[in-house]
Amino acid sequence: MVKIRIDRERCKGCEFCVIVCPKKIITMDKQLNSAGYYPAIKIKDKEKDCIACGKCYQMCPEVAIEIWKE
Amino acid sequence: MVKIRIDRERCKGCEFCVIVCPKKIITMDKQLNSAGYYPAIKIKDKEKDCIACGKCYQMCPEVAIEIWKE
Amino acid sequence: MEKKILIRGNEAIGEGAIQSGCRAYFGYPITPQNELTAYMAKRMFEVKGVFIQAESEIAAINMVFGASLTGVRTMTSSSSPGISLKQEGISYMAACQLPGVIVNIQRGGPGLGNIAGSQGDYFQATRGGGHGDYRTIVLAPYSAQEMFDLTCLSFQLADKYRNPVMLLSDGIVGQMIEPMRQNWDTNDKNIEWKVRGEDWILNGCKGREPRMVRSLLMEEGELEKLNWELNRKYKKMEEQEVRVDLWNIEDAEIIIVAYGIAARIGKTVIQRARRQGLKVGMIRPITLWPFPIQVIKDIAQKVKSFLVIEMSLGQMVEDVRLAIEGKRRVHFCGRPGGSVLEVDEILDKLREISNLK
Amino acid sequence: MEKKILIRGNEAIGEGAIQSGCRAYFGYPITPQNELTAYMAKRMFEVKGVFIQAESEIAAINMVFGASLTGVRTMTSSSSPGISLKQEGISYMAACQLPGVIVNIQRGGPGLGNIAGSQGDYFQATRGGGHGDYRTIVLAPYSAQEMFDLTCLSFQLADKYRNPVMLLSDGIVGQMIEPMRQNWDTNDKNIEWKVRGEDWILNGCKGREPRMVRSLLMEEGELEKLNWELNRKYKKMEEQEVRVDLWNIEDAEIIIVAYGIAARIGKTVIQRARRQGLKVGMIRPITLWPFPIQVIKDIAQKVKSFLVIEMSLGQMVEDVRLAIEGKRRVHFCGRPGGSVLEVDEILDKLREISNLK
Amino acid sequence: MKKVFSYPESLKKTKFSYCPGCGHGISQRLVAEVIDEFKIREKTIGIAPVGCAVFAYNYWNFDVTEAAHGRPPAVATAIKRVLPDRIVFTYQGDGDLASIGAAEILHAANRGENITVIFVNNAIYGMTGGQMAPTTLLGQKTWTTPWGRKAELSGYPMKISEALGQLDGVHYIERVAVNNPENVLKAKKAIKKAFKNQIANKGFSLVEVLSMCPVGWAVTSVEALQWIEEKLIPVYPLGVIKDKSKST
Amino acid sequence: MKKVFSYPESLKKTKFSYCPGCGHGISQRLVAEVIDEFKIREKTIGIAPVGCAVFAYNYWNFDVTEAAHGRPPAVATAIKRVLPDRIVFTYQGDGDLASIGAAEILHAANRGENITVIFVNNAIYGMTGGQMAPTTLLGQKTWTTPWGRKAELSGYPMKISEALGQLDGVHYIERVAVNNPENVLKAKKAIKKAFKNQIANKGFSLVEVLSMCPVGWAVTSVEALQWIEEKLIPVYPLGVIKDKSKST
Amino acid sequence: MFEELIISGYGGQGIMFCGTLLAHLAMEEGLNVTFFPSYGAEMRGGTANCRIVIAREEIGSPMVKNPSSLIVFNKPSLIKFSGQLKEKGLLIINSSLVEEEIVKEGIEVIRVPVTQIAQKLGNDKVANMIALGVYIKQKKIVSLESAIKGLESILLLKNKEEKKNLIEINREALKSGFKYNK
Amino acid sequence: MFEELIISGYGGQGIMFCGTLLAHLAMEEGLNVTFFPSYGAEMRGGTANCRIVIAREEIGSPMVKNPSSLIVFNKPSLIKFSGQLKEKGLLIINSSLVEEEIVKEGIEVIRVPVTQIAQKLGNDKVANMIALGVYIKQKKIVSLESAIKGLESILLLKNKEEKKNLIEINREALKSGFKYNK
Ligand SMILES: Cc1ncc(C[n+]2csc(CCOP(=O)(O)OP(=O)(O)O)c2C)c(N)n1
Ligand SMILES: Cc1ncc(C[n+]2csc(CCOP(=O)(O)OP(=O)(O)O)c2C)c(N)n1
Ligand code: SF4
Ligand code: SF4
Ligand code: SF4
Ligand code: SF4
Repeated sequence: MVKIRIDRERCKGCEFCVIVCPKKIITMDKQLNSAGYYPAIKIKDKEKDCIACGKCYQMCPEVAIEIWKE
Repeated sequence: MVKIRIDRERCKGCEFCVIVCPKKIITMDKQLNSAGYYPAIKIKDKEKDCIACGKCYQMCPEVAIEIWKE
Repeated sequence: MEKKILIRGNEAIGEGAIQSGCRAYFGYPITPQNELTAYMAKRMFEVKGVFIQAESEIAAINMVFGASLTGVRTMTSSSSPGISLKQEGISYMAACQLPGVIVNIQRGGPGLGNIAGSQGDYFQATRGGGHGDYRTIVLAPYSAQEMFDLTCLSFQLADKYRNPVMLLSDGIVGQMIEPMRQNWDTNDKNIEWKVRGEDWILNGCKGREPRMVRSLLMEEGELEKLNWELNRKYKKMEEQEVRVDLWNIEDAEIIIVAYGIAARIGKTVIQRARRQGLKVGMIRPITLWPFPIQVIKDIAQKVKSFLVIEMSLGQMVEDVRLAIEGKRRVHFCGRPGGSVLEVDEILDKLREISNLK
Repeated sequence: MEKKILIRGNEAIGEGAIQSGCRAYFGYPITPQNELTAYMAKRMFEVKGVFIQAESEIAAINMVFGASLTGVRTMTSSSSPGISLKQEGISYMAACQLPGVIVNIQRGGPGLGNIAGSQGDYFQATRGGGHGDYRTIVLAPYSAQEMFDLTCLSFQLADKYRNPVMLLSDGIVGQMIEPMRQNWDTNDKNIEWKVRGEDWILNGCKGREPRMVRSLLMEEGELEKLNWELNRKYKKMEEQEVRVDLWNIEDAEIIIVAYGIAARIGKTVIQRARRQGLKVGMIRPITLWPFPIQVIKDIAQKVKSFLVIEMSLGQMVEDVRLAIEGKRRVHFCGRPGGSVLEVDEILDKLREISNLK
Repeated sequence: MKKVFSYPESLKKTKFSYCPGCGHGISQRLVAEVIDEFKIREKTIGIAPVGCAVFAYNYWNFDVTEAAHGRPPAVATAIKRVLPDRIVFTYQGDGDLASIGAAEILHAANRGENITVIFVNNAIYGMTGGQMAPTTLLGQKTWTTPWGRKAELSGYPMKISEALGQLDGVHYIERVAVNNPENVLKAKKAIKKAFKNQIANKGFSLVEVLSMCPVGWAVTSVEALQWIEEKLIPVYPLGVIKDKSKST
Repeated sequence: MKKVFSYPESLKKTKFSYCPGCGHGISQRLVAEVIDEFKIREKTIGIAPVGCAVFAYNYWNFDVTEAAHGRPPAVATAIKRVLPDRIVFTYQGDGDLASIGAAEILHAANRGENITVIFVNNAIYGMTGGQMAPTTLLGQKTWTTPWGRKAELSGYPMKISEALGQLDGVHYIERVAVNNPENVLKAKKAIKKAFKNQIANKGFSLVEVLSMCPVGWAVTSVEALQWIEEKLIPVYPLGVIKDKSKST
Repeated sequence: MFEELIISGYGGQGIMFCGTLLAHLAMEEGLNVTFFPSYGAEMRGGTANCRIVIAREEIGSPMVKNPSSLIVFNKPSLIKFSGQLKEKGLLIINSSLVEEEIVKEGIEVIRVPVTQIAQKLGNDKVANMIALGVYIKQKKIVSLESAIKGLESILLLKNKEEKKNLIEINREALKSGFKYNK
Repeated sequence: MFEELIISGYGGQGIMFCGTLLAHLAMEEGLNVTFFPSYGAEMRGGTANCRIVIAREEIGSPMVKNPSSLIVFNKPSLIKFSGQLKEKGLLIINSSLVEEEIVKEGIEVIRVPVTQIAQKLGNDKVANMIALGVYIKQKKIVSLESAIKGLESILLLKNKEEKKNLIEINREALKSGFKYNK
């Protein structure tokens, strides 16, 4: 099992994680965070597809993503 | 016929002209010039051997040599 | 009604340069003067002048040196750290008697500091941050209008004296947008400009003896001679080029001395102080060098005391003290590091001063 | 008898640095300070210190910045044009509160000038040729002995205040050879030196929190805070570090004020003047900044007038005027461009002054 | 559960101040990871440039200083010479390294200083708002090339890494990019090598990182990734430019 | 009789102030001859460096200025841009060009400025009395390398021409020497080409001249000629380093 | 008349355009005006704000410390500036992004959901014009007609070949701000 | 005692060594001394000269303008400096290179063919030591023995593994100068 965490307040909404995720687990929120950005969020129920490839982590300029694995 | 002129007062006695002259026409004087150098001079009676190759001219850092040709 | 346009201080400098016939600009990006460099990139292209983003401030000032040699009006601009790097070049220009305009949009220092407006480079500008006994004329605009006008004046004085001229402003006046009179022909083709100094410029020795422009003067007494010649020139500037703005002087008991942005803050202070019954006036040096020594001396006869306000720890105040020679008290109120002088703080100080015997 | 050695001024500085534990020197050749750079090349190798002939004066001052960060005593040296290039770096060091010694063996300016001794960089040294409100302590040696002694003092003061210190000398004192006391152990291994400032240096964060050394202070008020902190430090220097040499003051009616080489010439002048019955004494500022304001003020009470002599067009004379505040006449006699002040000329001036009412 | 991708120890928790999509965050994380992996955090001294990355001292969790614009190589040289057993690196933008600091990098390289240089080439001056850098592409519009960079007026995209490669003092130079996960991993490998060289006293190593500046290029973050692929890499081909370990 | 080798018009009659056996006199004569031959004396502007050649304005019989140490390329750039129909060249020593002025030469080259650069490499700082230059050989004793240049401490003899050759703005670079009559003639040819390129608007051309400094090397004048042959040329091989006219 | 205004919000919310337009309008009315922009420490993102002084008399300092009016587009701006507002000052709040209720006493507060209104108009970038409309109506510095004329001329100047609909939507935004009934 | 001396000649004639040696001797005698070198505008060649002040009292300026003694090794030096010599001053001329007869009145002139004497000793580089010998004898600043001791110690210091014969020939030169009968 894999778990990913996106830090909503660190995220600046660049969408890199969204486009590099091979499993399309991530999308952009419609609500601003407190810094004024629309942050990335996990798509509900999609997290289970995550293969922990780490691509989102590698591309995130804000180091806003962390990944756990069983 | 070839004529060469060495400007005694420009010369600083580096001896370049002496060593590059294929005809050994030039030598160094034993008298200082007014700047305190022993200047190059033509060896008496040797000037007639000059072939105007210009090597002394090319090597003279003081542009102290000029050459005439018939 | 005159046509007015809304313009940023930095851009007003740029247009002033273009209208003065400046046709060679060399700069290197640095905040808070970037709009000026960008403006010149655009405008120089339009007027077919030379624009180069130099590899550094040092290259830029030496390009100004080169361009000036050819007789074209030329300028560079930067902000504090970049101006420090230009000091050697400015000293060379002064030595070679080359005209040219150097713009310093001061920011907070020392070091990298910050990008807010500041007045910490007064000493550097007026005392020659470079080596040797030289002087540059230093002009201090305090509005968009003056950014334009004094730029034009800078070019005139640079040419008149064959000397570098520094336009010393700061991040606030540079960034601020204000209305300005547009009293020039907006058709670039009509801007007149010509090469100056036909008797000293280097442009190839056709029809004349070859010339040299240099500052290495190793023969005995040669360099001394140049220095005395420069000295005479500087004396002439001191006699002829002092410019100052007086405000509410007539009945004043306390005189604020301030330049640039501090003078604007000073005006607000005076407006309020007068409402509170304090008779305050202002001397605003427009030329920081030559400094309006005589004006200050004369006014000192008639007033009680002086308050110098600067956005620094106190630099111009020395010149005021030198002018007044102990005859009146000279107070000081300053804030360093790009923090803005507070109107209230100065008002307090004024009240305190006016209560002094 | 003490052991004396014959030493060139420039080399005395070098040995002073070595004896002070300086273990990192960065320089770039320029006349008339080359013997110092060469001396350091040799001595640093012997004492296993760091010597780098930097690619430029700019690189050199930034290497000093880097070395200072590690806690080692460090120095750079140059002459006027090269010192102009270091101004940005000096401002950075002042902002980051980094100790370090900068030697300026002044030559004739402005521009490339000549390689004779001169005093044209006084303003640059004392007013901060770099940007922002900073100060460097400036020491002015006038003999080989002082080249050594004041170098040692420079390192002490730099450390004490975490501030750059400038040793301001000139081509004559730098090139001159004189006897000097050799009162140190000549076995290099015995020279003690240690890393300073364990609480601020960067040497890896082992066993402590990571540190940062920086001068970009963009948060509101942050830079202002630094500036006030620096200001307090500078005030302390003004209170504690003034050094001055008085000579023949007791019965003097005219006081010569001079530093460095001009003070030596002044001594010859005074020797001769006294033979002619003129009561002349001398104030020789050893610290040019902080300037001996109070000493001058006090002596001004007792004497008729002052004569400032400088190998420049008059720079220190402003500080003397600032100190005296119009209470006594301050005369000036100077020669710019690396030409040496004439004893006779000064004597004439003294006679003229003493005849004034 | 075990963290497989986690925030490196050598990064403080402070948020970056970079624009959305900026490549600096990725490069600085890679440096932090490499330092973690070599366990050299406590003996590393980083030198931040003047440029967007100037705030690096707020992010890296080890000793960091900030050098005057263009001078990090001089500062690094001095630190490394005085403390040869510490790990010293500079992190510089293209304006800092290739423009104002060209002399300093050239000479640190030529002296073969045993330091590591991370050279972030984003083909623009980010911090000052988007002026031409020496590495700006032909035709690229910037604040100081309003009609696009023209070679006749502003010269050519500068291949400083290739130029440095000619100097005998240089041990290793490689050009990488951070525009996709694969390239990021290669970038990390190169950075790792550049630090390893220093640890092994091999001398001067430099990694040029092609990096996104969406704001300076006036494109969206995602477009910036493509921009690197389609515009930047063709002019600045990726790969090893010099490696003394491999020659011979 | 006809003068076959005579004092060029572009040289004033002033005596050089160089040391006996110094190569500067030869190079400056070659420049003068080339300018005579192209008949461009009246439209040429020369830029002297800070270095032994600073006094060039006393020797050349055309407009000459002297730039601050290392900055001739910046000065030349501005002059040429303002007066594109004049002939503008710099004459620089190795300290001036390769050390303090490294950034300026790199950028003038990268911009492809249409100027000519005569780069006199004598592997030493002559004017200041004989300190190490970037081009000083390993083992060479100078005032600042009293035990000979060591690579670990002072880096390597700098191949700046090769480095410049990597830049797209550069049209032509050749290395020549003036240590024997044959080489002098080749040097002249290269200098001629470098000026011809400018006349033809080809862009940046540089000729590196290996040149004697007997005093700085502490050898006799005649030994200096051999020193070039035996020591300098092996490290700095003669020949064309880049020529855009020939590539393609 | 002596008006001192601060406009503040996120970078990208059109703060600066809003301010320069106002300065332009004031100038066209023959008033003295200064505009001073300020960006946060960060390059982009973070807060941006500008200070505008409008007066009949000569303007001294452009550095507004205690504004007579304040327009805030986000929460951090409200927190930062509301305390500095003069007594009886005017505070315009973008209520789409700022929920806070508590603001100091003795000032006039107008809450307008400018972002929402702008989104309805089809582009949330024009929220700035809506706020400006509200402000202009309150302060009566310039008539709606002059404001629209000024807006158009500035947009034309800035974007020579700008699509008409940009002008259109900005104009509409300005109008709806002007007409907004609190 | 207050002696001000200028030594002048071509670069390469050992002017500076001559001067520093004298300074050293004076120091060893417990006197105050300054030595100031000056090279011409040119790097090498041209003239070189140095100024030495020797005194019991503290020395102010090291910049001798009107020397009490002058040693000239070539003609340009004679032309340049002889006019500055003090009344009753001492002038030592290298008569091997300087033919001039006319020098100003009221001074003591000693002509010594130092270059010739040196050549006879086998090395014209020691002409400087011969002149120094003449000078020392005249001025009695130091005894010949001390001078020789000083010379040896300095040469040893400078050239650690210097061949003996260099010291030898310099010593002989100094001696023959000292013993020279005008
Ligand atoms: C001496 C000096 N000149 C100029 C500046 C202004 N400045 C700050 S950052 C910068 C350039 C930044 O560009 P780059 O190095 O490419 O880094 P980026 O911001 O793109 O990461 C400049 C010119 C300065 N601070 N100091
Ligand atoms: C800013 C500055 N730094 C240093 C100097 C001193 N200086 C004069 S010439 C020179 C170097 C000369 O060497 P090079 O360029 O190789 O020319 P060469 O004399 O050998 O022909 C230096 C360092 C100076 N005049 N200005
Ligand atoms: S890559 Fe990072 S910053 Fe970008 S959208 Fe994803 S989580 Fe946010
Ligand atoms: S080459 Fe010239 S300077 Fe040298 S010895 Fe011959 S004439 Fe004299
Ligand atoms: S301007 Fe460019 S380099 Fe700077 S933080 Fe923004 S995206 Fe990054
Ligand atoms: S020092 Fe060298 S380069 Fe300079 S003039 Fe003498 S020989 Fe020529």
